[in-house]
Amino acid sequence: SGKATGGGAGAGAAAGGDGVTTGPGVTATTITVSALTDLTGPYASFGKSQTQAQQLYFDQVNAGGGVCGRTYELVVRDHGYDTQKAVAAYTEVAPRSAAIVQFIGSPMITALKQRIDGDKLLTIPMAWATTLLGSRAIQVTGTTYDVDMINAVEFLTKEKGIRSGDKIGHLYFEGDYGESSLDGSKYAAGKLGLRIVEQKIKATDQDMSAQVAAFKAAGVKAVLVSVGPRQTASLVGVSLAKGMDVPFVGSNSAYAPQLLATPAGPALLKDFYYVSAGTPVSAQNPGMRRLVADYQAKYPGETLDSGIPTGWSAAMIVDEAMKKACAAKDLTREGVLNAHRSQSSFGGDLGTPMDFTFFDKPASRSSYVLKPDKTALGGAVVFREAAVSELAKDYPVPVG
Amino acid sequence: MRAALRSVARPLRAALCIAVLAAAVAVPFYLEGFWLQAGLFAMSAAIGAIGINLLTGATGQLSLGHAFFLAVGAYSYVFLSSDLGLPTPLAAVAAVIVAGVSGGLFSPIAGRLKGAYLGIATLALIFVGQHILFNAEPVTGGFNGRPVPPMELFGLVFADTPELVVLNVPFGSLERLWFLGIALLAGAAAFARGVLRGRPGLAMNTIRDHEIAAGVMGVPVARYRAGVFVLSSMYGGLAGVLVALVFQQVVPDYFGMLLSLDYLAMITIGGLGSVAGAVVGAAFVSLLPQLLTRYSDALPLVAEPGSGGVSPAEAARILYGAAVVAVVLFLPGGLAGLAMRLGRVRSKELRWAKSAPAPASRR
Amino acid sequence: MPKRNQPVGSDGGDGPPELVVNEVTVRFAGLTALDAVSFTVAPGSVHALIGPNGAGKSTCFNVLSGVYRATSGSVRFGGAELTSLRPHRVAALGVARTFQNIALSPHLTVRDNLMLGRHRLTRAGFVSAGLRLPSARREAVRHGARVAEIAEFAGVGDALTIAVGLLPYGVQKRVELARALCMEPRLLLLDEPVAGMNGGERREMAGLIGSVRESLGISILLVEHDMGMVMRIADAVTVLDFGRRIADGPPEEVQRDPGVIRAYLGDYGQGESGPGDSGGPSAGRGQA
Amino acid sequence: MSGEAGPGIGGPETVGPGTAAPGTAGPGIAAPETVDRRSEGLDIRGLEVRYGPVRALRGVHLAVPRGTVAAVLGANGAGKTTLLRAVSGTLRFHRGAITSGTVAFGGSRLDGVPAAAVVRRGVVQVPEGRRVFARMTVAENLRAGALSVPGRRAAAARERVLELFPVLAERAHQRAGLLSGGEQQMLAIGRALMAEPSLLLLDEPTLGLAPLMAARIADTVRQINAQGTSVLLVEQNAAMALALAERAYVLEVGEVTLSGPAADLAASDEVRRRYLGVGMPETDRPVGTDPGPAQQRHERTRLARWTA
Amino acid sequence: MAVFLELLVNGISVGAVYALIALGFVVIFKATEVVNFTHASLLLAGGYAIARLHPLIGFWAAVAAGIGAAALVGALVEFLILRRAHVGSRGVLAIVTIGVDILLTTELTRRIGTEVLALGDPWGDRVLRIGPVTVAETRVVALAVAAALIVAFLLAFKFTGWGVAMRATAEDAETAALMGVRLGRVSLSAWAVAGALAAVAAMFLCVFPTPGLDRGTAAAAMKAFPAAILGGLDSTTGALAGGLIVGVTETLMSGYQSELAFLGRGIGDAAPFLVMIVILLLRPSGLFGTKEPARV
Ligand SMILES: Nc1ncnc2c1ncn2[C@@H]1O[C@H](COP(=O)(O)OP(=O)(O)OP(=O)(O)O)[C@@H](O)[C@H]1O
Ligand SMILES: Nc1ncnc2c1ncn2[C@@H]1O[C@H](COP(=O)(O)OP(=O)(O)OP(=O)(O)O)[C@@H](O)[C@H]1O
Ligand SMILES: [Mg+2]
Ligand SMILES: [Mg+2]
Repeated sequence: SGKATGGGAGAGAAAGGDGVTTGPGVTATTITVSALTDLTGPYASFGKSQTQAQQLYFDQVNAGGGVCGRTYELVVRDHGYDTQKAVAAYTEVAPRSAAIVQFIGSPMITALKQRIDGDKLLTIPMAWATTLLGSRAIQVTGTTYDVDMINAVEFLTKEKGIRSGDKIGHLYFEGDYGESSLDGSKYAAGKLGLRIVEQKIKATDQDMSAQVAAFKAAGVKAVLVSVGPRQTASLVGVSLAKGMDVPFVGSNSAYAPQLLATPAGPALLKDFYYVSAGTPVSAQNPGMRRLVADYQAKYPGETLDSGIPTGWSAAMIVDEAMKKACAAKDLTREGVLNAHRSQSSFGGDLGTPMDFTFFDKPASRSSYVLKPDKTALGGAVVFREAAVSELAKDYPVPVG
Repeated sequence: MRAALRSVARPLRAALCIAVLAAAVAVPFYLEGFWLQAGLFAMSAAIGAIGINLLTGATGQLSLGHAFFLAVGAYSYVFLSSDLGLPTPLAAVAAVIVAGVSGGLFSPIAGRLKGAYLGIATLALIFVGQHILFNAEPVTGGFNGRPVPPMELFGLVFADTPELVVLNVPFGSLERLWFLGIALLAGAAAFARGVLRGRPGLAMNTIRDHEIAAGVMGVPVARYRAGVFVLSSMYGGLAGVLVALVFQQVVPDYFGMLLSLDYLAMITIGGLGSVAGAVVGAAFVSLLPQLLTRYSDALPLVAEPGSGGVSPAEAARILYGAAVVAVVLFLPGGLAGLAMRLGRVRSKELRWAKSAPAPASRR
Repeated sequence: MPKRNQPVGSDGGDGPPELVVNEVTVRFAGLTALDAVSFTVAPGSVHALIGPNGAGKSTCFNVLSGVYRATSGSVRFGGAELTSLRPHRVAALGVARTFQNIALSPHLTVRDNLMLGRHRLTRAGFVSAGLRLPSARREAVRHGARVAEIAEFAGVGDALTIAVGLLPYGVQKRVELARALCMEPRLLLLDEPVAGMNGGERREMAGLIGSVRESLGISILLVEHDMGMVMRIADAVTVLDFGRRIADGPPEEVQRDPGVIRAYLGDYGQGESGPGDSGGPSAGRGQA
Repeated sequence: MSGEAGPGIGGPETVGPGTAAPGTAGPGIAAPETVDRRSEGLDIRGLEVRYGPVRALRGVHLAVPRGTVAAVLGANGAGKTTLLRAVSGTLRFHRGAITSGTVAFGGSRLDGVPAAAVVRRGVVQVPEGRRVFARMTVAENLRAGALSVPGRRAAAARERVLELFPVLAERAHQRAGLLSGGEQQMLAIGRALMAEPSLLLLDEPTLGLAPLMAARIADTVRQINAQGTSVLLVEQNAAMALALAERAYVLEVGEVTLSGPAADLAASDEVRRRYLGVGMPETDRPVGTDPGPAQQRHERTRLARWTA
Repeated sequence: MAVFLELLVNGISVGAVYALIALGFVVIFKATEVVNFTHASLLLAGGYAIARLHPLIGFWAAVAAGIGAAALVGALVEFLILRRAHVGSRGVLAIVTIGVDILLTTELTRRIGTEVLALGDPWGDRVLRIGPVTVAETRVVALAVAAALIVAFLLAFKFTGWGVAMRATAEDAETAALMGVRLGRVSLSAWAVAGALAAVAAMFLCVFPTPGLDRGTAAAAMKAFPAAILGGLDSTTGALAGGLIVGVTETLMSGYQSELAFLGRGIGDAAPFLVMIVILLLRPSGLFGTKEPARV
């Protein structure tokens, strides 16, 4: 029976007519890349813009003749943030994919980490927990949540007059996102002699009154926010209403432009910032301009959010790896990984420069500080240019 | 005349069983990983479903907490084997027992509450369980869970390594687990059947139908309720162990409320109170979404992912919901009931699902 | 997991002990359903418990079978004090009962309903049943045979494979009796066994109860409003009214007792169709 | 079968299959009455009822003229309850249906009419086996009985019911499920009377009632009948039923095998033997009754003791 | 102390919303003895209608329309599905409602997509200051409305024919029909009412302090389960009590989570269920629930 099971790097590796050794997912004419995304679950909005951006990217590459004489084929599987479905989808697509350009949901990725490693399948997770570091096949893009938070804390001390001895609140989600953010804030706080007041919540919590009350009681001077947009809105809104007028700094996923339309909009515009390694879509550099233009052309009327550049650059990373691998005439999974890991300064207009040569540290440590803005595309503008904070520079990242 | 039916039915049954078994053995040689994995999920689900069917179907005790016991099983297996270093088969058995014990700890509730009240009381298990899974990091590994040590039975490791090739088919973890799954499911089903057909089954059904009468006829009602609850938790635990072996990594998110609801859906779709029903329903519920996701591209009326419109996953959900409703509306007794009626072999566990006729209701 | 309650058949052979109800009182919010009621059921006798509706007869049964807790008083059956026992413990002592409102599992077959009666005499638990251990198998066969025998005796022999719910009421009543017999009781409590039956059927049921007593020699406590039947088969009668005992003794005496007539019988036989007596004449009288 | 006027209406007594005609013969009812009756009271013609495969009634003709009491006798499983269900429109609750024949009351058809509508036409049934609303109080049960009549009248009806069954007044705020069997029976009847029926269907009203109370019910039936309510009475207590009714019908395995003036039936040996249980020789078995297991020669058989 | 008060008041204020949701469960349970899992999606439906309509026809009209819409959905669910399900056990019906919920929720979340929809309510983010304590105006209104509705239903169930008919039907449909109860209408009205209640609850659920309606909103319905149960599934009073208990427990537990860190952080979500368990141990049918009359 000619059945193929997943697993086993280079399973069925063969030399194509053009002298390029190929692995799973690569035929003489196509390179199959997969996106395991969430289009129906909690991260649907994010997943949607990412997937569309990546579709756009590969269409453009294919239009330009593809890579290595082959065209890309993007297989999209929507797991709706359900572990079992994600694992099933991975088992299905992995054997016939050359890379995974997008994998949303760190519980799912964590569940599959071993297998991804075993399959040597280049995977770009759309989650930035330190737990995802330490695997050669998995490439966490940009900064990790904790690095972002460190930069955030430093931003507070530099520009918002937080000084040693002050208390700052940290509202965070149960789970990888919230808890690795907390690692960062704790580290920074420790270094700067600040006290962190923790408030942990679940993604299903809607009303932050209790948390605000607790922060207020503790007398925090600022609040870090590593939760979802809903909770951010509630937090900021309630705080102001209750007369707790302090700066808020959120992680990348804490903000969504949709919020500006809600009653919490004004509050967010007042004194809320968020840190991200990704350049906001409103950035005025040529690369971003073009991307936005193309995107709006292809998907008119769709909301513009950070998912677009993120997805785009993820696709670009894979594409680069393929190009390099092609040059080395080796499109096996091993070859693709080698090619990928050989890039030391991957950069562009869409995010802070990244170094892929190691995989036990975040690829970048510098993050922008962004500020909501009604008028701007994607609802946010750069408030402070990307920078690596002193603290972040020599922060020992907990791995795995 | 029923006897006659049976005597016809028996050889038929036997033949059928053999055919099914043969097919089951052949599968790993022909189908690829995705299918094996889907199958394994289905088997695990079936085991769990049989368990909750003993509770909800046969004894009339609603439970929304089944996922919790899967979690207990899965995590205990991991903990016992990797932290306490038990040999994996032993760890598996122990895990099932732990699940049973945790079910037993709940018996003050399980023994006293009925119907809706018990159902929602068991919700507590889910939420408290999730809380523990996320917070008891030393044991559970917190949010990112823990890797699952592969089962090792008589020197055979249920993992991809060491490589193993049977009839020039590479036998990875899935292929190997397949057989384990088959064995476990068969065992679990046979056991449940025995229970339902035997003395305990009658007691359970009577508790469901007339609690006081059951007591007066000598059935220790509370103890039985608790007992069945324990048994069904053990089934849950076993399902948990199997699913953990398939996942190779346990993560807390999986064992949430949706899973519990799925189990209820399974036994309803399949047919309340019957083993066959549980199995059929489990297969249906756990395979449907995976298939729809897989063939999303091929499906009519389902839009390309990300392009708006009804996405595959949504289509899957909708079909799933519709199936639950449709079965109850049009197939009293569930899919299994249908099969029974087609095969004109009626099984006693199934009857109650059809509503009681007149003279019974002289209340 | 449930364990067996009693050594199998330990109480099968030997004759039944005496049932002594002593000063039993049952109060519910507001009302006293039983008020210091005492009576004694002699071994092997048929003892009738009669009284107006709401007098406390079923309550008394519920106390005897452990469904209600007595507020005070004692019920001794042989060596055991019943008032402190839960229903299944009482059953374990060989006390079986039928219910005023049929309490069978409508969806189970007659056989399964009867097999439940064997619960206290069988031992197969989850494990042995699940693993179909030989012991469990043998047990099932043995007791299955006895169940068939009893069904035959109770006249439901050829209904064994029918779902109880589909049977007419009268037959269900018989099934209830059969289920009680399947417990191999030493004391049988019958709550209105012939309610809802016509003359012929009443006569048959009466006969059946009679032959139970003859062939098994067990004690029977009977609640019944059909005086004809009570007079026909009871050895002793206790009369309750508003939870109090107003008379006690052999049927004839009780029947003559003015208190009983006032509280319960009224113009005895009015609209009454006890087998044998009073049926025809009363019909005639009605015509007038 | 259903079309032409079956013997059940006209003739003094019907000779059903397998039944010997009783000796006595009562006066027949003339045709014109039949006509007028059809417009007036309850009129059932050629009724057949099935529960799925089970045929519970077959070619039943039965009439209850306005202001009269008719009794239906029959062994267990004969189809008495089914008959009442067919009238009150509750067959569908038991997966049963009228497969042919008609049921008419006051000139308009009842078959196929939903139960609630039947009640609004003044036909009220006391269901078999009490069926009180266990979780509601006695008062609320009575209230439920009066749902189909305006408030003022309900209050009056309540008065009557409570004086008829004083115990219900005592227990007004107790939950019906906790009442004794007989008390529940009284409640069930009282609840039906709340609706001020013009045709009352009673299914074994004296079931589980003490002799005194049974007599009380009998009187009640006479009373309400005197006030113009027609009554269709299913009663195992044949003596009482025959005493109350002008006309009686005997059902056997779903067929009317005997009908005529109650007095005549009460006099017939057949009825006396089988339904009054009078002078029934031990050996003799009722013929043609429900072929089900009901009748067995148990008086003969003895049960051996169980030895472990 | 001030903190405690603040938390307490906040707890009560969210409790009010939970109570409203729980009331919906209770109405259905009283009328049909079904545990209604569809309630979550009824919430969503009501909220969605309001959110979509208020820009066009203004808030109050939108609320009215939303209530109507949700009532309609509820009625349809009853008419198209539950009425046609002839099953023995209420448990099975509960499972049907799960199926229906999946259907509705999927469709609604698909429509809501990635938006966060504001309801355009008049209260905005105004808060009342009572000494040291502040509480959102929306919540004060919610509490008032909840109390009013609950009293209304308490009376309705006890004293109106509708209420009696409903309870009768729940207990024994056939006999209810023999009382002249039009079964169809009764359960239809029950579901319509439940829908309407859901819409009202949704209105308060999606305004300040929460940013608005989005696909996650329905999750809040989960919290109403322990509320309904510990109050007693068939007791309107219980719904109120339960809602408040859940709200307060949750708020206090999360407010004091730093002090309670040893229980693990985020205990706030598990706590209500623990309370529920304790109460059920003491009173198996909830605080105000009526327990089955058990006699033979
Ligand atoms: N669980 C209970 N709670 C409250 N009252 C009860 C309970 N059980 C019985 N009662 C009351 O106690 C009294 C006696 O009830 P019981 O059932 O013993 O009467 P009974 O003698 O069996 O009458 P019947 O002949 O009608 O069955 C009745 O008035 C009844 O209302
Ligand atoms: N729901 C049902 N499904 C199938 N058969 C039924 C159903 N209800 C009644 N029957 C059958 O219909 C026949 C008539 O039943 P019915 O209840 O009308 O008898 P009955 O005269 O009322 O008996 P009883 O005196 O016991 O009340 C019986 O043989 C019974 O088995
Ligand atoms: Mg009684
Ligand atoms: Mg009947």
